[in-house]
Amino acid sequence: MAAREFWKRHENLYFALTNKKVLIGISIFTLMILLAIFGPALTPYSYDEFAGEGYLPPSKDHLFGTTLMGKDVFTRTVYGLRSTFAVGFIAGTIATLIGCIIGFLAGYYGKWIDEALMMITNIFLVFPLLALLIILAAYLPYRGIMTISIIVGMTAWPWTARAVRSQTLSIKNQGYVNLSRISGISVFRILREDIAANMFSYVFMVYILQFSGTILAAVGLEFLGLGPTQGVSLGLVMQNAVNWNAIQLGLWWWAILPGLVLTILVVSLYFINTGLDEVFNPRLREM
Amino acid sequence: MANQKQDSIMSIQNLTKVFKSGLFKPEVTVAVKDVSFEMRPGTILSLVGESGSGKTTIGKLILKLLQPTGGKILYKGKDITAIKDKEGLKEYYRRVQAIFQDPFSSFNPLYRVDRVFDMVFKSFLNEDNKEEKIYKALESVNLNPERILNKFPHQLSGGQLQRLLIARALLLDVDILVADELISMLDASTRIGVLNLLVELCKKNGMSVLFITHDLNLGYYVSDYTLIMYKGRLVERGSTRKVYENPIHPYTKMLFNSVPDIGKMWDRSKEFLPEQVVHDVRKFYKENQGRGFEEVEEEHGVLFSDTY
Amino acid sequence: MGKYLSKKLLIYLITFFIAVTINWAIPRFMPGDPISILLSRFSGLEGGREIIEGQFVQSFGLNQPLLTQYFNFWRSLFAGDLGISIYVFPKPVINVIKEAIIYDIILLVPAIILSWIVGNKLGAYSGVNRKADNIMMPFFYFLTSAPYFWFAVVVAFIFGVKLAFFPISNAYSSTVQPGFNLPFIFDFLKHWFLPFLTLFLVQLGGWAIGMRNMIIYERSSNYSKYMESLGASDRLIRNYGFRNGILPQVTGLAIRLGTVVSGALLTEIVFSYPGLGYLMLRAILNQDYFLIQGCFLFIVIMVLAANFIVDIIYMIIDPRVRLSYSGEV
Amino acid sequence: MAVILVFAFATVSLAYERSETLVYGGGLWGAPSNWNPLTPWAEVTGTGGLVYEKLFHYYPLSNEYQPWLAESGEWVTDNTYLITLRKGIKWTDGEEFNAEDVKFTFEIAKDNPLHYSNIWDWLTDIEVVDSHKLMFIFDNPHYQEWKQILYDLRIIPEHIWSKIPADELLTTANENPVGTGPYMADSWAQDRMIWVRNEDWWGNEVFGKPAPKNLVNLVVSGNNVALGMLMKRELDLSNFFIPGVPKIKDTFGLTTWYKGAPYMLSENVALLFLNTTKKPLDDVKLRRAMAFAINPEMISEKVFEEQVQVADPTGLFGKAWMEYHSEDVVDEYGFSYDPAKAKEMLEQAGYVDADGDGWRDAPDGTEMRFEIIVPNGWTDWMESIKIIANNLQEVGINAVPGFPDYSIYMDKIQQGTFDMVINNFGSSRSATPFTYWNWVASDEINGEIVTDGNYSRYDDPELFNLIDEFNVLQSDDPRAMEVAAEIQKKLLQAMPSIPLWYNGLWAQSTSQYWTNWPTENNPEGYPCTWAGKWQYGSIEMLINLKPAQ
Repeated sequence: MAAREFWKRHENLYFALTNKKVLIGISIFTLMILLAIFGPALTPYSYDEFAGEGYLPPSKDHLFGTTLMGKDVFTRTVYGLRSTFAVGFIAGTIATLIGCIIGFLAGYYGKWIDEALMMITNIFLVFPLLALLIILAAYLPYRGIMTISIIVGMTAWPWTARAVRSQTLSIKNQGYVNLSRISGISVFRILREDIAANMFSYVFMVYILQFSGTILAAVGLEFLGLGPTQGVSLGLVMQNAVNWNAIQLGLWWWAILPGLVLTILVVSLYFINTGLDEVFNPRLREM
Repeated sequence: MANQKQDSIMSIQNLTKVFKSGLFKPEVTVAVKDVSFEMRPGTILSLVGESGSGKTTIGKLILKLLQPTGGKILYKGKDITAIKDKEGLKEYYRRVQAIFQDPFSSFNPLYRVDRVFDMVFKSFLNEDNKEEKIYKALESVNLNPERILNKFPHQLSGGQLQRLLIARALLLDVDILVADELISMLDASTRIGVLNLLVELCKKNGMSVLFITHDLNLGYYVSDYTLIMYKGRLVERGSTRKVYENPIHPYTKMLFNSVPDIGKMWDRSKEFLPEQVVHDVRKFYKENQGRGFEEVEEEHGVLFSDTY
Repeated sequence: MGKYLSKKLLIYLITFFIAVTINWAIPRFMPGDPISILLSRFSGLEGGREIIEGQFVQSFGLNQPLLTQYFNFWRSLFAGDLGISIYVFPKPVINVIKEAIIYDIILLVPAIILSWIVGNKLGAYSGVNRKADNIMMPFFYFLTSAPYFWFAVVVAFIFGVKLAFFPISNAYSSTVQPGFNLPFIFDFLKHWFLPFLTLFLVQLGGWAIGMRNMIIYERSSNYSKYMESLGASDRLIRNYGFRNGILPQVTGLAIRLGTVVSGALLTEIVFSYPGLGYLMLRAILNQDYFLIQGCFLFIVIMVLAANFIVDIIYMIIDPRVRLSYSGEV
Repeated sequence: MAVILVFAFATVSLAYERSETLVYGGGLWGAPSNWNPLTPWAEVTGTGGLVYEKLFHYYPLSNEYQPWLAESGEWVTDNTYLITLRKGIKWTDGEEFNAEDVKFTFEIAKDNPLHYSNIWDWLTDIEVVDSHKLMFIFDNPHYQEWKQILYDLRIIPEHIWSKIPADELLTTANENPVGTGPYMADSWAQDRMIWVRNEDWWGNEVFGKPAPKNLVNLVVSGNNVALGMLMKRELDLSNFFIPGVPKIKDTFGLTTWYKGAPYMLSENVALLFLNTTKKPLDDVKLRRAMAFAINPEMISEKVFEEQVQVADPTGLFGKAWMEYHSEDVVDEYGFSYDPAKAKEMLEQAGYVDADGDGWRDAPDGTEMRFEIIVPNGWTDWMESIKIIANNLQEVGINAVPGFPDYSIYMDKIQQGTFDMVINNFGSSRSATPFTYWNWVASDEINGEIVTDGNYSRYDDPELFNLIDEFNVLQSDDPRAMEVAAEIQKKLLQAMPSIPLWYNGLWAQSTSQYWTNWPTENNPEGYPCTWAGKWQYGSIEMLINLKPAQ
């Protein structure tokens, strides 16, 4: 009985956990996180160590094969995954926070605040961000994961701001907000139950998209050689592969597998996002 | 129909609402300008006009969802803009309620539909016999409580949701009810029932209803008084019969001309040309320059010129 | 109508202004000095380098006050002078860029337009056909999740190395004679195809997903339900949905232009395709500040121009925008 | 689209017959844009060599000078050098080449700031004896430097360059280069430079006619592209370091200088510079211990797949330099990979782990932590310093690799804010070890920035004097041998920089269109198309090439 009560109260959670897309997405995502956390402990090598012969295709000893110099690609991938997660979390959070704050302020207060903030947002929005990132990154002497995350985060927020603004705007003008007001509900409760609660799912999904978006942006930078100047990252592994002729020499495991892991990670995030969309927008759920 | 003239319960005086937007060159939209009318207990006022004419804005102003730019709204003689404290607001909403245009958006999708009743009970009503009261209210709008309660909004149809809102309004014994495009979501059979219910409540409880609509026929069917809005202005006002039988303002005339036959659906294809109306109205105002809003007969006023 | 455009133009102008200012400021306030870089790999006779360095500092105007440098920057910008490239010294940056930008255009324009059209069609189909949806959706997600350059690597490996159907670098073979003749055009298209395919496919997923979701939303919307209740045909409702869905997709196109251009940069790098992206990488690797600046500026201009075109298209196909900004409401 | 294509290519017509054309890449890094012989660091490779010729060519493999524009050259007195020019040489515009052109080439640097203007610090006068004879009169002849100038300086036509305004000397692109050489600039596009054979070249009768009618120098963006093109035989010659070549060279029929390891000739030496102005790197004992700790063998094997050779402790290589190589000095002061010995040396010098954190500390107890830097993106060097850092860590020295961007790398080198850095910018093969020593132990270390080598900022006036002395000694002077040994000894004793490996003269060729490439067994010519190196025998390679059947 208690359990039933619980699911009744947390119906969205129930729907989320029974949504196939969310389940698949979360499983893969969890797997990736586990891989990033425990992967390094699972492999006997370190990412820059000459783990064996060069040019080895995937095998039991080297799951993803070895590089031309004999480094273990799997080890490099799981270490790279770590930094990718770090960038996703930090940059995604920064971008979502900035986007939400600006979007909410613009949408909620409207008038000139809205105009001014949206002007800034639109400017950022038409800016080709990768080019801006390249310019920024190119002139920063040493770049850590934190620097990269901040740069990426600071440039990834505009679409979030716009989306959150329109969401705020639409929720603000929803009939149920008015209905709550004329039902004598306190402003605080309206903010919480009518606005925040309806925004939450949206913001959460925005966060997921930002997570994947910032990962992709960061990997792009890394691929250009503008990633962290220390350590290993997925983009760097792929850049290395291209620079060391992995494609021409037929070392497909080196050129393709790390990117495949990344792509699967991003796909899992999209799955979670779409699944949650169905959960939070019950109209889609019935499809 | 109300025969004896009663004291007004709400008096709208020179109400004006201006929206501003734009950072560098603010765009000013005058949504409502210099509108005055009275609401009396037991009467239904229909507020008729095309979309964008300012009728919904008036409803929101009355509900204190918007702040007027100018003019006054007196409820029982007191200016409602002065109501600022929580208790005062509660007291006001206890007596002034609304049914909104879009039933879908009137429900928070995250909660069951029961929430609208819960809120009302928590704020305004004695929780004794709560369930019984809700059942009664639902039944009076032809809803089966068993099949409605505990559902999420998306699981119900627009008509059901709208009737839920009416039921909610019924629970409260209100003085003023703003009904914005009340029956747009209902099918023809329910429509009549709901309208009749509204009229009945109005007469029985002495409730005053502001019936906002763009549908002249509906207005004619339910209302005692009719207000015609055009571009933010109240252009004609009076007892429904007088306005309908003897429209004077060119916009009102145009409205009636374009309705071929009372009792049939409004045929959209015969809608008038906006340019024609603008032209006619301008001409009318010019001819009557210097005149303002004047009573042409008892309980029938017309805006002769907007430049008085 | 004019108001809508002028508002957009204002935003573009401000963006451009900021871009130019950033462009000017960054190399001047960041470590590393372009002249020193220009000469860094030069080992000549003893002391020869200082002599030359002084010459360059003067001719690049780097010894003037910052504000003067800033105004000069604008002045020469309007004169079409973006400075002299270090990497391909002493070629004017503007000429280097002009030669590269043609490749971007022939790569980007068809890729964007085709993927937009095909993506929307597929998405619309996916939105109404559950069976197709189940098969195509994961594929679309995969496409839209793949980093541009990784996808390029995959395409290069499969079609270029394994199957060896297409070349994987350069814009045309070193063995053909460039010119307007059939063998060259054929060769050119062969080189063009893989980068194009990459850009086309990677974007396809995004458009398809967008349109699919739009269609589903539209179909569950009130008026669709209303139309359904009135007995409108499925086809009619679908067409309605498509028409309503296409507008946000145009906006989406504007929003994503920046990403697409950026993505094209990475794709060009994988295929050594001599457009702006590839040029920019070379400029970065060679620390050619002036060329980096020039590339950045042109990428900004390209994105702004493309946005503006999309705006105009949007205005033409959406009567609401047309009306609401001409004061005819 | 067709319109765009026409627009893009209508301006250039690049017709050539593939079987008569040599296609190569590796020395051209961007769209051809500069044929100015006065800015050799920026010129399209071949400008010096194919168009503008030098007085002499120098063959590094045999260590011989080949008179080129000059017929002969000799020191007639201690401070007078007489050059006799070949007769009958014409500039490609038809003007005759004579002694005035040579004189002008030198004197333009007297009046304008050019990269060789410093010659005039020790050159006094140039006398034109007759139309084909010149006397160079020095007040302090730098014999060794002069050796390099003879084959490095591009001789330019007076009748053209005297008309160019002074302020344009460095910035003119010189799009119509007029030289005396075997090739002329034909046309160029964004991605290629095309040279066409000069059928009237004076050398056709002297040396033979270069085989390819056209030279197509492609802009190849990187080694991966080069490899792809070699595999498809699109390139006849590539001058890239290409990972994987040892693995696939036989499969794809690639020719390299040596059939097996080390595959490539050596071209320059990569050194690890230790910043001697930083504590505790000012301690020679620490520096010498490090030299024993590093394993260049592993770098050669892992990073370069044995395409490079481990450096001699003196850093010297090649016939010209090795003539001065002192076995005795190496026996006594040399080093080799020996971690046990490195540890022992560190212990003795007091470098022990005082605070127990696992890393050795300086004798005064301060913690040591070093950063080794190379530019970000220079992938082979990046991998190399990872190995070096590991090697040092294995003997207890806390060293980490760092990959700043190139501009920062240069900045740190020039400002002296680095700990350790790999560099090879001035260590290229030449006719005299003076160029190497003058770079690796340059005395120009007291300015605000250091740009001319000796990044270690190792300050030893005695060493500087020795190098200067070597410069003013004739090569056959017995004293030169002594000075050279002394220089090697000092460098090894003080160890301000550690020679690690010889970067290769990367060259891979295919035989689809051309054969008879210069190799170990056919050492005629020099397979190099890099800027400034054509005089080492690349022209001879062109002459010796044979069309494939």
